[in-house]
Amino acid sequence: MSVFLLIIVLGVLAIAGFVLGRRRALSSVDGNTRRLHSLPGYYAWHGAIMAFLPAMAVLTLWLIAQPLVIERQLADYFPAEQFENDSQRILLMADVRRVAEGLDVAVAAGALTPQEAETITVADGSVRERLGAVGVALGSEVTPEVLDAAQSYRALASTGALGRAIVTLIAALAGLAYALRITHGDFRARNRVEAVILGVLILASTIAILTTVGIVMSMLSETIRFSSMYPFKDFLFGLTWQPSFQGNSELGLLPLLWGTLYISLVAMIVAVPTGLFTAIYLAEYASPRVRSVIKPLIEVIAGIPTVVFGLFALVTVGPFLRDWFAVPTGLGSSGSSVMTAGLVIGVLNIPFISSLADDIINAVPQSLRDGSYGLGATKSETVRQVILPAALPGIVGAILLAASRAIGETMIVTMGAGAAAKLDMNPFEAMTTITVKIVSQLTGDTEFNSPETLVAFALGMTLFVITLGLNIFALWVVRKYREQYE
Amino acid sequence: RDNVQITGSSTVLPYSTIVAEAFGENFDFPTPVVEGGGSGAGRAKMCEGVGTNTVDIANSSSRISQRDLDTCAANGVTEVMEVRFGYDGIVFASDVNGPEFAFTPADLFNALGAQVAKDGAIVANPHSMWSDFNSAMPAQEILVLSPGTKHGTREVFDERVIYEGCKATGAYDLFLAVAEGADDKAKARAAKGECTKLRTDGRNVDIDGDYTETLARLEADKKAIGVFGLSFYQNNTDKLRVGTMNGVVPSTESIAAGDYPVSRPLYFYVKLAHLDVIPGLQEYIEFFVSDDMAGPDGPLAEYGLVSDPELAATQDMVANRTPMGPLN
Amino acid sequence: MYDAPNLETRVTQTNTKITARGVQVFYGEKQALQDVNVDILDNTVTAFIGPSGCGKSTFLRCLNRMNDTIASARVEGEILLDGENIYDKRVDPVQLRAKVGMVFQKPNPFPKSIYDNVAYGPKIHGLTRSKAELDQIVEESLRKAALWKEVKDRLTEAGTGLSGGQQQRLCIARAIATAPEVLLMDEPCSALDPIATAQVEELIDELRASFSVVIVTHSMQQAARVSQKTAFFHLGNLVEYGDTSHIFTNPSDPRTESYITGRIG
Amino acid sequence: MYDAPNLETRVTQTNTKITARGVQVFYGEKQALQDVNVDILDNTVTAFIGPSGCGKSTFLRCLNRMNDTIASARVEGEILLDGENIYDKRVDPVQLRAKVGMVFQKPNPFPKSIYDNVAYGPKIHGLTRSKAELDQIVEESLRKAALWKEVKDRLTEAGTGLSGGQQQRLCIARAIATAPEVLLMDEPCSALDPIATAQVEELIDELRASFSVVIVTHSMQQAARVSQKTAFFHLGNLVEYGDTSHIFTNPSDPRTESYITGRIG
Amino acid sequence: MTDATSAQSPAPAPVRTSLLTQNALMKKRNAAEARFKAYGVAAICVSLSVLAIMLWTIFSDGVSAFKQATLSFPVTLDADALDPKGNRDRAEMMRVTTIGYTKLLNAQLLAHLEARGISTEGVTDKDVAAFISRDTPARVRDMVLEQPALLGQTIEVSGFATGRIDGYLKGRVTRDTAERDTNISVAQLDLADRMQAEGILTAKFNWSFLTAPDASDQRPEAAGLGVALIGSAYMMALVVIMVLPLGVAASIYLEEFAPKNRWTDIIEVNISNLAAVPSIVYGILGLAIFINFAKFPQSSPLVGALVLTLMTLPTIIIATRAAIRAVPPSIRDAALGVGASKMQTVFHHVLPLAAPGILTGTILGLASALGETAPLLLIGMVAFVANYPASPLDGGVLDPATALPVQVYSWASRSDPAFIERSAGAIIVLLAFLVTMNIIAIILRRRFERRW
Ligand SMILES: Nc1ncnc2c1ncn2[C@@H]1O[C@H](COP(=O)(O)OP(=O)(O)OP(=O)(O)O)[C@@H](O)[C@H]1O
Ligand SMILES: Nc1ncnc2c1ncn2[C@@H]1O[C@H](COP(=O)(O)OP(=O)(O)OP(=O)(O)O)[C@@H](O)[C@H]1O
Ligand SMILES: [Mg+2]
Ligand SMILES: [Mg+2]
Ligand SMILES: O=P([O-])([O-])[O-]
Repeated sequence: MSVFLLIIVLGVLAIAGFVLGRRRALSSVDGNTRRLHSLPGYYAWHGAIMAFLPAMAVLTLWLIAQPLVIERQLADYFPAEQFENDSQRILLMADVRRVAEGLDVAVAAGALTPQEAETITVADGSVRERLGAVGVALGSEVTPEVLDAAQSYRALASTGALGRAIVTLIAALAGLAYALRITHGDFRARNRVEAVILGVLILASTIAILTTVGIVMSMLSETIRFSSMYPFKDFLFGLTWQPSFQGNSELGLLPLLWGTLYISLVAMIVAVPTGLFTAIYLAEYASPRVRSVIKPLIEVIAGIPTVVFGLFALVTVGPFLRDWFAVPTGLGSSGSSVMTAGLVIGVLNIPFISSLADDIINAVPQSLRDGSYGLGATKSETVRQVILPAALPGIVGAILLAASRAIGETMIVTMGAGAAAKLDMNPFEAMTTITVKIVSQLTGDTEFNSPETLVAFALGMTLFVITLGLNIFALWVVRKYREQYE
Repeated sequence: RDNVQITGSSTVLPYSTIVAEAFGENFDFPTPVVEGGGSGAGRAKMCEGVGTNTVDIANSSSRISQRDLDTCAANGVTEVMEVRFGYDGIVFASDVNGPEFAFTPADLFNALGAQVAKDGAIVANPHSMWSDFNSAMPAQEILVLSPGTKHGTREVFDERVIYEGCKATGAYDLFLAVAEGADDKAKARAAKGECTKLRTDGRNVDIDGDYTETLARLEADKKAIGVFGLSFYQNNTDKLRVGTMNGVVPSTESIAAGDYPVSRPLYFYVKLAHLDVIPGLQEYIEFFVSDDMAGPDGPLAEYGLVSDPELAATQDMVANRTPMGPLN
Repeated sequence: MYDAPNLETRVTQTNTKITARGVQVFYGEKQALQDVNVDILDNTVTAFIGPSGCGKSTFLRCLNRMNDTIASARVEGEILLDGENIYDKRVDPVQLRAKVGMVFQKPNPFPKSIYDNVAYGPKIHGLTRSKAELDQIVEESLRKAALWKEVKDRLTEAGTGLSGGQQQRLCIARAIATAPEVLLMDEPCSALDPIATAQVEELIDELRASFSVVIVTHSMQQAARVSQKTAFFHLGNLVEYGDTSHIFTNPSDPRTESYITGRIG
Repeated sequence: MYDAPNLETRVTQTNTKITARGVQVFYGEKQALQDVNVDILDNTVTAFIGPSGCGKSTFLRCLNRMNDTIASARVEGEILLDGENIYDKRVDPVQLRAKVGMVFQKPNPFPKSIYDNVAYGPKIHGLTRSKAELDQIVEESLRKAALWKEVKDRLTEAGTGLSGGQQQRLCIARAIATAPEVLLMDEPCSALDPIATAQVEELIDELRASFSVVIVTHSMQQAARVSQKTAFFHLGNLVEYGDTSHIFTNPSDPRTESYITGRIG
Repeated sequence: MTDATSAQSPAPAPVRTSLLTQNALMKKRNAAEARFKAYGVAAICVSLSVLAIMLWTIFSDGVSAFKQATLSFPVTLDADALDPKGNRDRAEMMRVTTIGYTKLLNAQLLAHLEARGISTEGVTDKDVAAFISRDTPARVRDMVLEQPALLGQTIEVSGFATGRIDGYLKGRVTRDTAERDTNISVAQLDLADRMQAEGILTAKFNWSFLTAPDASDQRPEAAGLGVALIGSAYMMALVVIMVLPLGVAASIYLEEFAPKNRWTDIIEVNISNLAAVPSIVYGILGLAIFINFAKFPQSSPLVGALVLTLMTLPTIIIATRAAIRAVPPSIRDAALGVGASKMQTVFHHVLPLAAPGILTGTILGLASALGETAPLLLIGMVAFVANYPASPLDGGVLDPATALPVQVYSWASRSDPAFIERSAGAIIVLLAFLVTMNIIAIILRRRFERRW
């Protein structure tokens, strides 16, 4: 039975559990729901969960364990020293699995009869070619050991599949039977179901952790590789960023970091007041109709692709700032600048602050506003002194989100601020950010195994650590100043 | 998987899509999927291994390196075919309403080098006008939009223009004189490194994006000189005025004839292990290098590809599935 | 301790402070108040009594335009404060509310420290020039609201962490700290024990010397004890308004009488 | 209408329903209750009296573990319901709260319709099998809480749009709709007029027939009227507990006496 | 006995002032109020005017993408040329490539012009042929292969005109630019005028812009958003299905159930930090996990959706947590007090009240997911894909596809200016897609919004 089919069967059993659990609970109290500990629906769900979850767990375990067990069994086909070596074993097993799967495909496609697949040997002509004909790519010609191992693998796998189906079904039926046995009026079905839901909730929140682990893992090894090619100290404290094709690049982080912080700062100076004032106006001053029109409109800004904003920065904002501010004040003549990118990113981030903050402000209970108005406070005083402090944690969250987007923005910076890595105080100078360089180093033309490319991972890691620090700081601020209403 | 998957250079991308599209129309195979993303990234993807969840072809605007080949081999990609199918010209162009420019490598080096030779000494680049160092050039402020350091184009730009210009102005010799290094080779390398350092005072702007960005920047700042691919220029002749290099106007003909110096070969790399596995792969590469496509009158040439004079040899190689030998 | 109704009318001055003429209030379609006419005097405590849901709070909220904050509420008619129509376009509700303070039915302390809760009003009205002065106002207000003893050691703790009755007194302290001319109190003693109630009543009496106080209460005794004028509301109507002594001893409307004697609710 | 204290003890059965032993409650560092020992009887109305801030609500919230929801609150000691420790690890607070219902000091209706407010409890406890049954429970509960007449035409309107006293009665209706075994009422009549109060008191008396009721009140008369047992709290201590008639006529602790006669607060 | 007695009598009654006059402080406060409100209006004006500018630019650049110049002329399908063997065998007919069809069409157009008496003065035959899109021969070829019976007949062929002629009809190409443009001549434009006058060349609404797949650099006129629309629709549907339950579940756990300790602090900081991870890094992650480890196919909407889900998750979690936190505790007390379990309290009361915030997070998160290109770069979705993915039931989510922003991005970087127009057109479609997607959320959000 294929895994897919097995899961469908489990689904059917779960439905059975649902119906039977409910029926059993009701009959145990002669239909008098008041005598049930929990609502009948909970008994139903309990039945479904018990039929499905344990069996699913068994299935998952089996799916993980089976390859390991089979691998152990195949040790005889290969020389011990080859098999002991981890990386060689992995390659060998990959080969074996590919050939075995190839044989399966060939049988399914009718290119081989099942008997042929079991008995075929290298002597019967190129296995690679025959499998290639049915669309299975093999890197090289199949060796006799691999072929034998693959055939043995197939045999073991089919036995395994049978065992898997039997064990899983037994688990499902046992779960179902258990659920029905313990189902009676006093059984705390709700607590059980809620415990499962809680488990699901916990699982969901570990996704975030797993994502982080994934990100760190996928960048760490390359970062380490980078540090073996380029002194990490020079990377962290270097003042010049000048990669080149000939090698001997200078890959100093600081100019990029400075650009990142500077541009984000400008962006936040634009986005935070604008976003907050927008939110305040919408939540406190605007009529519901105005609000229900303007809020979605502003949210459209968040959906405009950043390329468009990038072009806007490049074609409109850049020259405008250059001709009206930079040149008259003698601050430079660069069309692309920190200011340009910062302004445009700021605008792009307005909806993130305005919409989220608006919701939070709206959630502050009316009684607090009444309390303040009743004392003769103006709306603005109420907002500043009562509502904003009460809404602080949410607002900080919104600001952090906007800041995060500013730090992570690529397109606008490339077009608006240029690609020049520079350490400069002048906001009308072209600069660039870490994110831009991550993208450009990753997608360029140089070979992958060079420090010029790998530095992208080191940049990613460093950015990760830096933003972590910023976030810890923000959490501390919120803890210190939050005001919990009611 | 029943479609061919191609990834790699954004320079080769348009050629690749033109071929893929025609291939899809004229054959019963599905149209290949072609990705951009850069030559280096493309080769890295190709070298990830063999199997249907890896790509079949990597486009590249520069030649593969031994290091990449080693990675390939380590991942089981032992047989790779290198197909050179033409050349890409690189042109220098300014706003169509601006003055004419006639460049030499020396001019560009004088305009862009971080340090240049002046009166027999190395000085930090003092030039702010093109006419500062060459009175034949327009009295216009220097501003060059050069390709970003991660682009293949930059390498050609460095090698064929800046480095040549560095030699021509005598700056190279001056650099060599003060260069540090264990032996002559190291010294030469150091001097070359000095040559290709470009000024960072804003007169040289690296463009990390594509040619459209360069064009948009040029329209935002009309005094700029942009570096473009020949095909891009040919599609935008109404906005750009191309400069000559050593007196030669860039065109497919002048590049094919070897008169215009700034060009580079374009390649794609085929994973031979996939040839009989992925339906249509063999047909696709044969179609690509056929005269109907890559020939001098084919659509690729029409789009701006400089056809490879040795195309016939390439066609043979593709038909024979000759893997590439070790790099020399 | 349960005094008999205080019949002595200690009204020292009988200037009309607030005049309501033909006040009608609608919540959406529903009419909550019908044609209320009343004169609230200066230096007087006026009690609003009536069964739950009859419109006492609604009318109270009209007097300082707190109904403006309820989207569905609509007020018609005229309310004059010192002869000026408070629903006039030119009137700034903020200034109005500074003059007409309010203690709400449900205690609603700000999620700030106890000190900041009380200091909030004086600060925004610029009543003090120094921190010391502010401290003094805060202490005095808390004392008057009979809360000082309980909170003097925890002024920096959150006002929301107080008990129900403490919160109510905090809100009273907060309201008197701004020294309004009229103080509207919606059941200020509902969560208070008898002693605290007595203290607040004493406070109200004291405030009367300079201000006008309107108090909503369900306790007939309290109305009798503290007020000089009483208004009886019933089903959105102001049924009867007059001297407290008169209303409690000799109501002219049969509904008033039945309410006072406990027959309608 | 103001009955004299009802001294007749109508206790029909004197099983202990709730036993508290050595209960101490801390809010963070601050101790709010010290060593409270009390037995609350079945089929009895127990009144908690005491000055504002003395810990009545705090103790009440211990009885159905509502203190669990306050992060800073920590409860020590033992509380037994029908002989089972409710702070036992194995006890499900949800089940406990279904048995021990609560009316909070500040009315907190759900921002849902009036009907849904009342129907919520019966729904989650599966008390009804049909919509008609549910309708009946809702109507009955609202009737008992003396709110039916006022809201019967607006059951689908939001519970938050009611007047203060109506909200309070709505919360009472909500609590009795789930038919708890013990009902904890924190000042249920504070915002009610005398008639509504009387109705609620009648309800309490009715409930006593089958349940145990604990009521916090500031009105000595109310305590005397409705309760059979009274507990007097002062500064976090349970000072005295005994028959209502006894406490009000012959308190043994001097503090109780001073409170009842209005001398300490 | 009381506090009150110990206090002095209240401050002397202040001078009674009229409500209609304002004292200095009040004036100042009202000025501050007016200023504050003005800031709000100004802030909104800034946002709205930026939006207006952006929309105006997008629309003025892009609406023309929905129109397309079309050439219609009769074509006699020469059986000898198109089926040299004459046996109507498909395999044999396939040997005539589009190049053969191109020649045929070119000749027939010239013949038609002559027949209609339209002068081709100053224009070479090749220049006339340049009017016909390279897409037309391919279509005619497909038609013939499907219905060999057409051979020998004369049919009316209606196909795209090439990009520059199209541009001329829309005003993008003018005689001015044509003079400098090596790809088109003024004489060709004159011919276009004549053909337009004769009705051979017309501008029509361009449905194929929405339905056709992408086309190569040489035929901007044929490029459409079909594959990208399907790809985006698949991805967004999957993202919504995955990210909403995940995000809300995680937020509920963290906000309502998780013990407040160092560990949950770490998770909280970590989630905010994930929001700051550049989107391309999610691409790296997706490549490593979903393609290299889990062996999902390249360029597939499923992988795209998984990556975008991970990328959007922090936004949703942050918004949801903030919204949950804003629900007053008294509501929870009320529910717990009638014997609801914590789970019931959360699902029956807290979540509905937090719904507006959750929906806002969803709107913002999906908006950025919909417009994101960088992470798709690394998983192979920034590509040229000319075949439609299958329906979801046939595993279409595993077929290669692109997405709307990818099309915007890749068209914007092509050399033919006609693609720039298409790129702007694609942005319009993307925005329309976004608005459609948001409308549901916005309506729901309005339904849940209330104050208490
Ligand atoms: N959440 C809290 N955090 C800190 N302290 C609290 C909290 N809740 C109550 N307290 C304090 O605990 C003490 C007892 O409060 P409790 O609410 O039990 O009083 P009470 O007897 O109900 O008073 P009242 O009659 O005014 O409602 C008070 O001093 C109060 O300030
Ligand atoms: N926001 C509102 N929306 C709709 N109706 C309301 C609102 N507030 C009050 N009402 C209704 O208006 C009527 C009068 O309410 P009001 O609050 O003035 O009563 P009250 O006299 O203060 O009663 P209580 O003594 O119970 O506080 C009631 O029927 C009430 O349900
Ligand atoms: Mg009221
Ligand atoms: Mg209390
Ligand atoms: O994309 P390129 O590798 O050709 O620069």
